[in-house]
Amino acid sequence: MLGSFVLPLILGLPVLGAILVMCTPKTETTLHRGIGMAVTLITFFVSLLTLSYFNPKEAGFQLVFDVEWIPGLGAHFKTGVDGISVFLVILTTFLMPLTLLGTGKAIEKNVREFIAAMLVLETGMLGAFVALDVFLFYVFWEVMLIPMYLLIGIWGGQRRLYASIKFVVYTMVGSLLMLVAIFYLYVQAGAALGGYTTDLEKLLSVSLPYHAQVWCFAAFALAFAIKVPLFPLHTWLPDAHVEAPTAGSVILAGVLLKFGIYGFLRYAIPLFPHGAAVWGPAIAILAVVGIIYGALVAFAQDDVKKLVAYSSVSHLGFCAVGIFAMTSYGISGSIFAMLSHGLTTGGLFLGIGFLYERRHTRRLAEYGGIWKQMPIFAGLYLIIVMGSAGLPALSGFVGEFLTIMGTFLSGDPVIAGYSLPAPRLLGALAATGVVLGAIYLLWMFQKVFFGKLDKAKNGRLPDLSGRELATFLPLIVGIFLLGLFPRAVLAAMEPSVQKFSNDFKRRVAECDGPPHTYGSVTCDASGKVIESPAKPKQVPAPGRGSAGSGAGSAVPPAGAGSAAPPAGAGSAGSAAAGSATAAAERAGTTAGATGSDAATGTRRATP
Amino acid sequence: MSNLLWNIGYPHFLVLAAVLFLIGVVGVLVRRNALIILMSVELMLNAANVTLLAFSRMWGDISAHTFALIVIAVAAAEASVGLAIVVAVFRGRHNVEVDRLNTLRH
Amino acid sequence: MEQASHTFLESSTLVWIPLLPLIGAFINLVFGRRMSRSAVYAVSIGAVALACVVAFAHVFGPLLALFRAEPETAGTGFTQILYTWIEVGAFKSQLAFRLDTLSAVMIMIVTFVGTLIHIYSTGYMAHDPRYSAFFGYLNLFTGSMLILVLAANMPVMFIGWEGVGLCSFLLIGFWYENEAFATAGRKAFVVNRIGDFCFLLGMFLLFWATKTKFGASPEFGSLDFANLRSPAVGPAYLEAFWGGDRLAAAAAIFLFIGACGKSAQLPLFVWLPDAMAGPTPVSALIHAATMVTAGVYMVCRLSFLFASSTTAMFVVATVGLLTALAAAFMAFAQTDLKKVLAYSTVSQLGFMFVAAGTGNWTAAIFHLGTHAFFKACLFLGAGSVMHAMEHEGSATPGDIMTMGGLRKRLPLTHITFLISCLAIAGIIPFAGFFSKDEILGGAFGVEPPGWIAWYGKLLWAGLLIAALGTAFYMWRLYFLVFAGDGRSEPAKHAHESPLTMTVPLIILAGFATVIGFVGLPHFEHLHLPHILASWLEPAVTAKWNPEGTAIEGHGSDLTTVVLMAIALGVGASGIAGAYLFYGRGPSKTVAKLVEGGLGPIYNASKHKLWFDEVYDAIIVGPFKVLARGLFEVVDRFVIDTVAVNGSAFVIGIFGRMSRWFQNGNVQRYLVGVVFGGALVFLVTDISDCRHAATFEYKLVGNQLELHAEPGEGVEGATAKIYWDLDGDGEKDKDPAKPGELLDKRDVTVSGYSGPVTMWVSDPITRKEVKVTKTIDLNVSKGAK
Amino acid sequence: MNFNPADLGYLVPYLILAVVGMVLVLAEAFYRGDDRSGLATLAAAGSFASAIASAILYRQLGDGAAAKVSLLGDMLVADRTGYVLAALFAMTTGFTALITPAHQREHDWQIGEYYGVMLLSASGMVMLAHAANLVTVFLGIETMSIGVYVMCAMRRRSRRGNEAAMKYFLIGSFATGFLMYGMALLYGAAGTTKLAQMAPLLTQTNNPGLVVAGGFMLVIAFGFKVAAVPFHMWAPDAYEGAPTPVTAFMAAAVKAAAVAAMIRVFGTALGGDVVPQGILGWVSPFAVIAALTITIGNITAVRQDNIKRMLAYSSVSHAGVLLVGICALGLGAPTANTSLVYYLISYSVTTLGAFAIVSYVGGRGRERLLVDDWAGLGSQQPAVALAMTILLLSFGGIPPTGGFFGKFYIFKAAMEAHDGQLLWLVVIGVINSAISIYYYLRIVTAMYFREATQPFTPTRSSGLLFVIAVCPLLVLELGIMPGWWLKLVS
Repeated sequence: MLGSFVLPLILGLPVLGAILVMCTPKTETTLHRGIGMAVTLITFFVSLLTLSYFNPKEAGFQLVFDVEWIPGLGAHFKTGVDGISVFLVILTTFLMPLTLLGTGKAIEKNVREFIAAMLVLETGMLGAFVALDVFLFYVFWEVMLIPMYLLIGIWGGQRRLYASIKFVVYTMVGSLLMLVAIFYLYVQAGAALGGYTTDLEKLLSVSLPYHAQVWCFAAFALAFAIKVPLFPLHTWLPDAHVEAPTAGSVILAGVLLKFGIYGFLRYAIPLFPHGAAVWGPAIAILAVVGIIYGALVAFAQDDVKKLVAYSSVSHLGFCAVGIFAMTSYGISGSIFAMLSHGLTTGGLFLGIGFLYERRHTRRLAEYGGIWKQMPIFAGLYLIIVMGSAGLPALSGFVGEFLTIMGTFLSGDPVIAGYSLPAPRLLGALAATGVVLGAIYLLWMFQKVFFGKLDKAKNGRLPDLSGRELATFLPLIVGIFLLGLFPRAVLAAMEPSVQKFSNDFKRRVAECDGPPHTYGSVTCDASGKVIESPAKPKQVPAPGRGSAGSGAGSAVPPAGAGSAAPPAGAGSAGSAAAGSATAAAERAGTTAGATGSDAATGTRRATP
Repeated sequence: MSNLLWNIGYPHFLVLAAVLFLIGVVGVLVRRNALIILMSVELMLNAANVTLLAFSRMWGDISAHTFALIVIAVAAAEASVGLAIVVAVFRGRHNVEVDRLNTLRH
Repeated sequence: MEQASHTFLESSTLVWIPLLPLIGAFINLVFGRRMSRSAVYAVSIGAVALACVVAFAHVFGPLLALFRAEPETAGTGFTQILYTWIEVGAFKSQLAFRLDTLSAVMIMIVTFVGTLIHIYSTGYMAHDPRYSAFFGYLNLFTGSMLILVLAANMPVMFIGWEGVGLCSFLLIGFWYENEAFATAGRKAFVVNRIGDFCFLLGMFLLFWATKTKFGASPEFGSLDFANLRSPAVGPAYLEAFWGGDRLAAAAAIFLFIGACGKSAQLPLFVWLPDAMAGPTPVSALIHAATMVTAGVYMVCRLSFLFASSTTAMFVVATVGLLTALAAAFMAFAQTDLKKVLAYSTVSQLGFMFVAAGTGNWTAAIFHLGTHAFFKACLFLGAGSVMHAMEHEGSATPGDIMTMGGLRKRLPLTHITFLISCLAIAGIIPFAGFFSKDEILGGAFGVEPPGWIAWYGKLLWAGLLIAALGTAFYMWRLYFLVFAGDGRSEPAKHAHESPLTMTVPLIILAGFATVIGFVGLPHFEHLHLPHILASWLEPAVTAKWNPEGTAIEGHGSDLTTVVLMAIALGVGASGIAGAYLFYGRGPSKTVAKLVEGGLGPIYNASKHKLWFDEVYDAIIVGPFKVLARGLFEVVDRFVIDTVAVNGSAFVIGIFGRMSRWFQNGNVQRYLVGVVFGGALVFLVTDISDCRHAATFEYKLVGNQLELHAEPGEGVEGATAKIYWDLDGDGEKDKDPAKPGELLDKRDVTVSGYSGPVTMWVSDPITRKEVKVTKTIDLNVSKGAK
Repeated sequence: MNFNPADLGYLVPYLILAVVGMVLVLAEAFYRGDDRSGLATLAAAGSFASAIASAILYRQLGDGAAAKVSLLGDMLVADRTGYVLAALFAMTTGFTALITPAHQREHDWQIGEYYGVMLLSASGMVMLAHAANLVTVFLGIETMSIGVYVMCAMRRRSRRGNEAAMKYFLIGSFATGFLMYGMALLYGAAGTTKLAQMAPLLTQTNNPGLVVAGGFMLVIAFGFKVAAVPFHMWAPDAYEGAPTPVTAFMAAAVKAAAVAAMIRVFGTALGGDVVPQGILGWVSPFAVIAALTITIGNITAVRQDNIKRMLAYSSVSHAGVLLVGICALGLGAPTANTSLVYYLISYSVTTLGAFAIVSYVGGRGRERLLVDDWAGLGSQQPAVALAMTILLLSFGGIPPTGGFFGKFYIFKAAMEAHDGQLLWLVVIGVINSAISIYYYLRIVTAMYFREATQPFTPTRSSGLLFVIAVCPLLVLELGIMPGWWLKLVS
């Protein structure tokens, strides 16, 4: 169908634009900016086609485009969107032209390279969103990295060298471990499917051994947690934000951070559901810590950009905890929160950019009383701030509301026995982010816009120019639309979200716990196996070495050889898989381990 | 005892070769003069030759003889190149003590 | 649910009531700076007035008719569903408005008082350059407030709930150039947010409890008041939740904390006194008449929920009482005109919450209404006074110590102020008398299940003291401002305010006089009409819980009369006392007392019991320190310095080490080679690489235990290990997984002797190793 | 073993190189003047001719990886791997020939024998590519090495050059000793020098001690040749001291040829694809060595300020990655062979390009070997800087470059290795690529993020620019469309 060519088209357009720009003479800066605007705008309008082709009732991938790429590897160039990714694509293409418009002439040196980098970056991001092939995803994932690194390093601030290197190395460490997990999955899947492939949908049909899932998920989670960024892994973000040029910050906050959450949704959790079940609570707790921690630390900043950067840590915490609540509210909420965060935080950074171009400082102390000087700017910025602070009827609220509610209701109904620990408490703690958000955002707003206009330099600031206004208004319209009519978006993502949680449920239930878990075997005289009841678990979990003894103690007396031992609560093979209650699933981890070396094939002694 | 001494068999050749080889290695490690080091290397190669021949005798397989001859030829070529380099170095700094060659480091 | 379904009456015009002011706000905020004053006035006043008309039309038109026809139906009234706002999974929230008898009262008060205050503001803000913004905010506020009261479900209510918070932030900080004012605005918003945080939790609890109770897709969506109220849901509130108490308790208490934030109750009242930084009309409209009463409204709106848990009711009543007392006490020593009024507002709100806490919903709304009028009147009067003082160039227009004798200078203001003071002091026949008396009576008579028997009496006694205090400090205020002679030049030459300001005063005063008669006291023998009670009856619950006993607050006629008399006496004595001390200006005796033993008490009152100081010490301060500390210690030091740069440093160390080896001496390299090579071979276990696949077996009794040694560290995982345990040369099937082969590390066979074969096969390299051993039980006893 | 003239037909690539090499050496004798670019052209032409010959023969070989022709009585074997590698070596030689004249001109060491020697040593490499017998392995290695010793010392006037040559020679010959002795021991254990027949004999040998000792010797010897830790220490010195084109040749071609020899020896003779799960016992030490090599190579490179040294250490770490592939081969990973060949291709191209740019940036009198010397290259020579960036990204293994895919494929093979035993090795490998990113980006940072101190006076020559232009494009092609290359040997 025709629609399937839209995605490759929006992937190709920016690259072509980049090549085109690089072909133009170096001095024609206006031409470069023009080309940049034109290309991004075209890309945006083309990307709107995805919405028109997109069928909101359908849960699976749509607009799928699939050609074989590396036959030797089974890698495909496969792209497609579902309810989860389609809006993120639109968000990306929507933010791009605004960013370029907002940047305006702030970038003087190497404009050509700047535009090219932005366009390549756009392709990278879009590609990572629409890739349906693990290998392809990884390639785009890395492709994103370099332009961003150059953006920070070339057009960045004072400590740009440190920040850019930190950004890259941080991200690489995570993504390379993810690569190992991809190898493992790839090879295992190759063995299981009888042929190598990196096609995501095929890989999803493979269920790795329990421990493998736990480790692979950990590897993926590290990569994504760094991108999100989750609490202890976030320190690259403030540096990157502060040093990056406005455009960089906007894209970084608006789109790049989303890949952490998106990665969890699209790859980590569906591929390794057991890993998710094991690590999920920990990640959720980290996310809640991040919500509070980010807010607190944001309050301690005296640099506006840093403050907003930490606010991102806090906001993305909502998204993360929403996902690992594994409730449809939480998941939809966190996707919605990503969209809203893209608009609001993008707006916040753009506004800071506008101020910075006028005053060339980001220190809160340098401002004050700006409202008097720039009332329009102040008013619009207040709307964005309020949207970010989650004022109802603005975009921020819906996301926060749903994610917190999802957390609050986690494990109700029980999805495959998965639930967050103390969901009410976690929900309440996450909700404190609402209060803290108001505290630091309003504090920032007051420091910048309220008070006396006592700094001489602030006396002559002009209010927003037409260009800047044109940058702000679409964002604000978007914030209002998302806030007032969120259902349009939520309904479109509902089927995919349902599918997501159903798959999670099913696949956690069907896997048979840790490896080497055996039921006991009972044979009749002819040696045919007649039945296989599960074996009660009283065996402690020894290593492989003491396997023999473990098995020995587990064997019923010879006389009762044929009499089947009573079926106990078994993670014994598929016995447990059927009844997936919270208890059994948690037990599954330990009981599985104990069962891991118990095997009894009993048969009557031949006289 | 006397058996071991007087009934010469393959083990003797092998042990001899091993000893030669060790001497060569130690020579390379401890001597400072490039020329001596070259000689020690030759010693190592010849130890290899002895081993080859011993084994070829053991297996009754002639091919190893040709191998040994080739090794000798190659060793000669190598030695000549080595000497040339030594000369070149000597031109530069009027000594061939290898432990003085340490401008390239770290 | 059933109830909701058959009483669902549509209305297609409700939305205009909140929408009109919002449109006005939009026009004023966007184009206002290019519009003339008159245009701005016209738009804003027009918007509110029109909304007022629409509101009254709705109330006295269809709703009244409905009420006449079938009163209980008026409890759910008319609903307008615009569209579905949020819908995820089982959660559904529509953007819906509902006009029932309860919200009717509110919208009338809001729009009417609002209109008056808009008009008043035209005079008051006549000289302010940012008038358009001001009126824009006022409209925005009115709109949000109307959304709040008309909301048909809690999320929509939350829109208004936070919207009014935003407006009060903007209006308190209206003169943002004064850092203190701006901070006051921020404080208001943040403290409100703390309340809203609990409001959210309350919502979640309610949704959690009720989401399964009504059908697949409830008609009104989740958290709709009608649905929450439907009998189908009732049992959910009674489920044991915390320590055996009902879920209602948890939800209600969280929601009530939200109300505390909005309605300035202990311990969240601290923002209201500072809120007086805003322009006086704002104080009148937002911080006296409407917004602060939102909490009371919400409690009455959810009466069925609160009534389901007497614990929650106990909390509500107690907090209300404490607030009433504390605020009254704090008001004594204030010397700022508006501050006094602010504390009296807090105190009066306490009264309302006591009423709500004793299930006396009518009284709560009643007092809310009367208070709206006389307190608005008082504030506007104060505004007029300060306007006059300011006009004469007073530096501290609000300082009552510099006033005095204004009754001659500002006659109209004086009269209206006097009336309102009488009203608030509860002197018959002014409005305050009836409402306050009803609260007292209700508190006296109430005996909820699970309460200590005499607790109602205690509340009553407490309220009496508060009432005494109220009368005293209000009249202290009155005497200091109007009685005696001017104590400063401005006071001597003050002039009456323009008509735009005085006319609203007069109207409000008029209402403050007569509005009380909508709720005449309840007597068994002579039946006085209590219009309000019968009007509200369908909207609020009359039972302690869905299947519980009726709420009964009325004593015998005698009691009622006695109580009335006592209340009246208390009010009068309060006034008398005030006259005694302050009849002729500031009181020497008080000054003496303060010099003497009462100093500490005076200071306690003046510094509102040091609430702000305490909060600074135990919350705000630590918060700042914590934030800073986390940033410096955790972020800067632990993560960045130690973890990140630390690892880089360690790598650097290794780099140095290898540089030491690399010292240029070729022979050191060679030595490194030899020893390095030797080391490599020592650390690598060659034998491991040489051992091929096999399996061990041992005998326990006649159990033959087989254990696979696949070699090459196959512990790893993937290698499959198949067995032939019955000597048929075939790989055995795994009984646990039908159709698959038996794939295990360890197998136990009982009493089998013969050939045992093991296959180790690697699924990836597709290589298979086969090992067969023949075991004879008799020979190999104990063999290993 | 009787001589069959028809076999020579399969050896045309080898013969071309050898003959042209000798011709060049002779030609020098009759050459006047300083300019030797004519010889360079001839050398390049000869190498490319040989490469083309390999391609043609490859096609004639017929498809199917099984296609094997044993030549000269099992001395050599003509198979796909052999021809692909032969072509690679020839191309590398050709490129080196193209980048040399400029360097000779700028740093006046115009010596004609250089080209002859280079081609002769290249012929040794081709012999290694086809080697099927310990004898040919030895001959190949020696032919190659001796040639490179000479090339290293060619720049007579430079003391550093001589020192580098000396060190390289000493250690190389030391290694030869080990190599030869190891071969002797293996011969003792197996009784034959034919690689194809050794493996089964070795597994059934009744004195495995010989096998282990022989393996030990060979591991050390080849460890030297590929500069694996702890046998790597000569590499940085030799690379730094040698003239840049020679360094390129050493890093790209010599290392690749050594790996080719390892594929033959360890892959065929010592188990690899014959004996299951490398039970001959050389895999574990190699795994440890590989881990050490990757890690120490990277960690040391982090602290280097001299770009040639930095690249030397980076090539050490790449040798580690190649060893991972060898271990995978030893543990019978199906795709190990393919992955190794692919990695060699992308690695050689990248290395050549990088060193070409190094010799381009350094002009007469100033070689600009320090990272700081490269500051501002991005603004003054954007094209070259871009090329360098691409190559560095390929080194660092960032998509979409050949380097990334090569690593990916090698590590994938390692994961396939028997029962995922090499997982830990893969983890170490990828963590190290994160470290390596750091120092590769140091160069990018210098080029783009910092301002130039003084204008660049680069070495301009058409051949050089050609290589600089081709290599990055090739690297990108390798990364984006690797399928075709994979089919070559699988």
